[in-house]
Amino acid sequence: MMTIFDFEKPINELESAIAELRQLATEKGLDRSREIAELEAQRERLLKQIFAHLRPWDKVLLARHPKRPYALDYIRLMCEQFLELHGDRLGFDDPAIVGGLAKLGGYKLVVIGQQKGRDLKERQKRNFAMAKPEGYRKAMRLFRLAEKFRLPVLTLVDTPAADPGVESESRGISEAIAQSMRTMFELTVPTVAVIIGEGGSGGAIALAAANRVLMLEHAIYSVIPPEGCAAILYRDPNKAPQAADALKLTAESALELGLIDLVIPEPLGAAHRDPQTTALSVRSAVLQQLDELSQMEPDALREHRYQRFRRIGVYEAV
Amino acid sequence: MMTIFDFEKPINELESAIAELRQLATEKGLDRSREIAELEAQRERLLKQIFAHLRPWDKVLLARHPKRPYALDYIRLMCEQFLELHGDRLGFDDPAIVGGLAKLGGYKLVVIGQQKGRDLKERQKRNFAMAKPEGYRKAMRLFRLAEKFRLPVLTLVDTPAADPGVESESRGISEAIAQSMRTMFELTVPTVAVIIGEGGSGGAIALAAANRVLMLEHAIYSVIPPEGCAAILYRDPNKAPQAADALKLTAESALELGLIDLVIPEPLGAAHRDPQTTALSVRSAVLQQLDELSQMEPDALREHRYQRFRRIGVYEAV
Amino acid sequence: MQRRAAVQANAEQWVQCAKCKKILFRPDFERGMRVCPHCGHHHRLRARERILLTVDPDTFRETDADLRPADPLNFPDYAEKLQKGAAASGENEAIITGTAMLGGYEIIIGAMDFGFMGGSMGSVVGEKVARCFERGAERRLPVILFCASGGARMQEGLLSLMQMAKTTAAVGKLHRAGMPYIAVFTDPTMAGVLASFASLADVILAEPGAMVGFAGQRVAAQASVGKPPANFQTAEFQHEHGMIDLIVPRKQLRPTLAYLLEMFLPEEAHAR
Amino acid sequence: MQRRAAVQANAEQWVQCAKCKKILFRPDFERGMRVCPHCGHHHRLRARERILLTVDPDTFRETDADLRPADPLNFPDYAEKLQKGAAASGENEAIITGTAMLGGYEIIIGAMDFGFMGGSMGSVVGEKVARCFERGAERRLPVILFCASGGARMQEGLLSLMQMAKTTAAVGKLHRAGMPYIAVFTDPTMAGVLASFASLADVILAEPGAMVGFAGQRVAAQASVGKPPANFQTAEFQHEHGMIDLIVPRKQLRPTLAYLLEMFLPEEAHAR
Ligand SMILES: [Zn+2]
Ligand SMILES: [Zn+2]
Repeated sequence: MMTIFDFEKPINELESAIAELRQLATEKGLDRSREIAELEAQRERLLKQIFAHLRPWDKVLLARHPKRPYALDYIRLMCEQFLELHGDRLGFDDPAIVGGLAKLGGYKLVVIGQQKGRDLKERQKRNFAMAKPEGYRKAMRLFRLAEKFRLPVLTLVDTPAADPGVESESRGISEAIAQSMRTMFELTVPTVAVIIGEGGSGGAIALAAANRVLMLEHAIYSVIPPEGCAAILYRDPNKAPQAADALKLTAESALELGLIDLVIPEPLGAAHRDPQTTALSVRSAVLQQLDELSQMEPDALREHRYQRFRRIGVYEAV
Repeated sequence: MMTIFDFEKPINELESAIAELRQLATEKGLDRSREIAELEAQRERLLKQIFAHLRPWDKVLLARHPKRPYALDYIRLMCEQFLELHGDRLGFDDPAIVGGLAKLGGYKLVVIGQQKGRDLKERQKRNFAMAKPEGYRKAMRLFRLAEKFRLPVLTLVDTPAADPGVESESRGISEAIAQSMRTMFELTVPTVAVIIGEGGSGGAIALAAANRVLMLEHAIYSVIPPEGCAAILYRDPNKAPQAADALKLTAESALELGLIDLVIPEPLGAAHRDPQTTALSVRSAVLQQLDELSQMEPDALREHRYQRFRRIGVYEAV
Repeated sequence: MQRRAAVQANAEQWVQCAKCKKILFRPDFERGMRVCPHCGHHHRLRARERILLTVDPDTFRETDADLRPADPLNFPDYAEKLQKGAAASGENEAIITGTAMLGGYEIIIGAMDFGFMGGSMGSVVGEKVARCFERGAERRLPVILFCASGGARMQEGLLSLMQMAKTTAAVGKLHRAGMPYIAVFTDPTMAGVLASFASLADVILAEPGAMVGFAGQRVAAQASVGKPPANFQTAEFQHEHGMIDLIVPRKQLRPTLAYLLEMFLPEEAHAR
Repeated sequence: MQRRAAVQANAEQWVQCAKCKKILFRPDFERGMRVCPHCGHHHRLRARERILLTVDPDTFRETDADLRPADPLNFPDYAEKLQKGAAASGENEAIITGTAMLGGYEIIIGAMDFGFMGGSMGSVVGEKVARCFERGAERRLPVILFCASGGARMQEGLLSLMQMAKTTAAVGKLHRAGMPYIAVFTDPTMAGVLASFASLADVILAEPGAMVGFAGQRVAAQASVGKPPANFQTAEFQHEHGMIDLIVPRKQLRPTLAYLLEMFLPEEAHAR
């Protein structure tokens, strides 16, 4: 499946033309390097032009892009080693959340991510990264493992929302989200969260109560999906683009509001055009956070995390 | 439903005769007090005679007697006040285990019991006191509540076994039993367990990892049901009485082996002939344990409990 | 003028039950704490009414009444909605907090008001809730919160979502201080509030028939195979599923809360 | 005499896979750690073989080999069963414990032997397991246990049941010392062992196809509505249900254990 968004169309056309020329050159042994270079320069200009003027709604589409790297892609590209662990020890193992023990730079850590599926089958298996209670309870088990063995925690957030179905409700999805945050707040090891794609409301913040919260440049983070917001605000889900504007759900806005600590730049054309480079950027950003946080004492880490969230809120006192 | 065991038959016949005489006396206004007194004396002699020579298998039948008081009966008869709390906070509430906040003597405490059903409907609802994982997880939640608020814990054990079904297996019945014991061992408040009826293997010890373990005189406590043991040992479940002998499952044997701390005597004719008196005996035994344990420091209580179980085992060193 | 007031007074003497539609005499209805004597339906209470019905007479002292919502995102229609909410509820925000006595125990108490923008949690609600827990931890007082909320307040965007984390963190402070936290779920307790501080109480009570759930009913049904059960997302459903300790009729709430305080607090905590 | 030995040697050169029934050349079979090259079936290993296949060469030092079972209940046929178990397994009890190195890390290791009375846990097994955890806590060493057991040992009555509590308590000691505990479920890991120390490991690995469950299959089926799934009470079933971290083929066990030790232990713990 290929999904080409409106604003990506001209770029994709150029990319097709370049690919054709390259193939032609290889097949016929002709030198088309000048034409190729020209088209590539054109592509570069076009990308810059388009990506300089992305609206929030474009970011929503990019964050949901079916070719965007997912949690396990980042883990594979960033970590030297990774061993996935399974199960909430309460009867379930939720494939929408993956977690395990990884080596990253000089660090040994617990990595937990929300995992979307690439093809239809995997997408269904992963429930579109909409975690059930057992997903958060698996995460909690791994948080406690991290605490016991003094391992820093990295979470990779990418979910449209927590699973809202009857089954999840019956097993306490709300409680699971709340307990997951609570467990993160109790940790005395360094914790870093990276919003890599969709930071979808409660389902996202359940894994993002960290000492440092980073966002990829084209990721989004929102209290409600723009479609849902539009349905309430304009009684019209098609007005999601306007809602996306109103919600201030981009990394830029979140940084301005002081709600995240760092925006990790993506390669020109967004993460899916160059997962490798993106992963390296995430890696070095995470390592820098870990270097800083590792200087802090266990109790100070917990208090730092408390204060980080405690001060959030805008109100007046009369 | 009336269940009269072989050894109870002559007593029950006498009791019927006494009741008939009483009714006759009331209806016709005749004085039958001498005959009644004589029959009652006879009943008393017979009870003494029979109950002086109970075999282990008789105790099994008494422990399972359908008129035997159950956990909620004891709670009602023993406690000044009781508020039942519900749920494991993980999606389930198991009626086979009840628990809540009670006042007993001068104490405020958490009481947890395995609850059988009196009639068919309640028996099914309570699953014959065979707890599922969620039952033990509810107990664990209440253990943690007790720890937080420094409340002593009383458990009333009465189960043929933990639920062995597919559903329980799929939600981790083994893990739940192990974690329940583990949680009890972590507590730093006084804990007292009373085996009030059937102490059925893992399902029982899951709630009996306490500082003091008491048993009612006619309760049983066994690693395997005698029927199961007979099936293995004699390839014949009907030889359960022999197996009951071999297993040493009576309160007397458990005390001799040093595995329990106290046998609480039952009224002549067993608990079901006088629940009120039995409950008062349990009450005063429990209060005495609490008085003693309350003298100990929190850490000492945990270590005392550890050592209590640590020393159990009979082996040789060559 | 006088005549018009009389007519109004007359009309206001009668009220219709929202469930069984029976006509009730308002003074009786109010005396019965807005529980329908016919069908038992628990009608919603104003936050302030709730507190006054719960605490010992004349003991409630409001705290943080000076906090007012801002409009940090300049969100469409938010300013207007705030005004309407204030007019409808008579309050400045969706929660009232303070200190009071209950059964002779000093407590921190908060009650949410569904009439103010659906009891939604924005920065002010988050701040007031967090302060309740912090104050409880500092002063070693128990916290009792009556929840009534549709969830996070969309109009404050990500700031609202963050209040879930902020209030959750604050629960941890109270917990480490060893102080009790009791939540009462009233109609409705949903979404961002249920998925944060509300679900983390030591003991959770709920009023009969209260809506309690994560997503909206429509979303839940769409996301599920098969039909939701008839009592889906009610307090009764959540109770069956182990998420609520007890369903307590309004009349028994006060004695139940008093018993819990007595169980969890040392004797010294009781006022002489 | 010589001739007879030769015939025996010949017969012993071949072995039949318990699952696919193919005939296998014994030296290959042993080199392949008793995993059938055709169907992948993991045949049971003796406790001592297991340890030697797992730890760094020549590093295993057995502990508590002097403990011997008693017959405290004078239980019918127990003495005889103990003799048979010893003959069948070549061991004195159903578990072997000791210290060793694994991937350069000093560890406490134990392995149960199903050949000795079905790997059942009586006083000696309970004592040796508890000592593993206590020793790990004291000496600050990780504990690795290979489970293989039908459950508690009926022949020691209530004393056996108490070993569940005793070993569970000892896990707590190791946990509070911050030391890792890794369990490996091998065929079979059942009942009283699964419902005590086995399920409490920080990380739980299992061999493919191992039977893992609480009650016997027959009991479970009787107690249930509907038919158990085809893989009921296998390692794979428990993995699906979140009770086992990873199913690890025998060949990959050693590197997986070494990686876990590296992750959980400080660098100083690695032998130079
Ligand atoms: Zn009504
Ligand atoms: Zn084979």
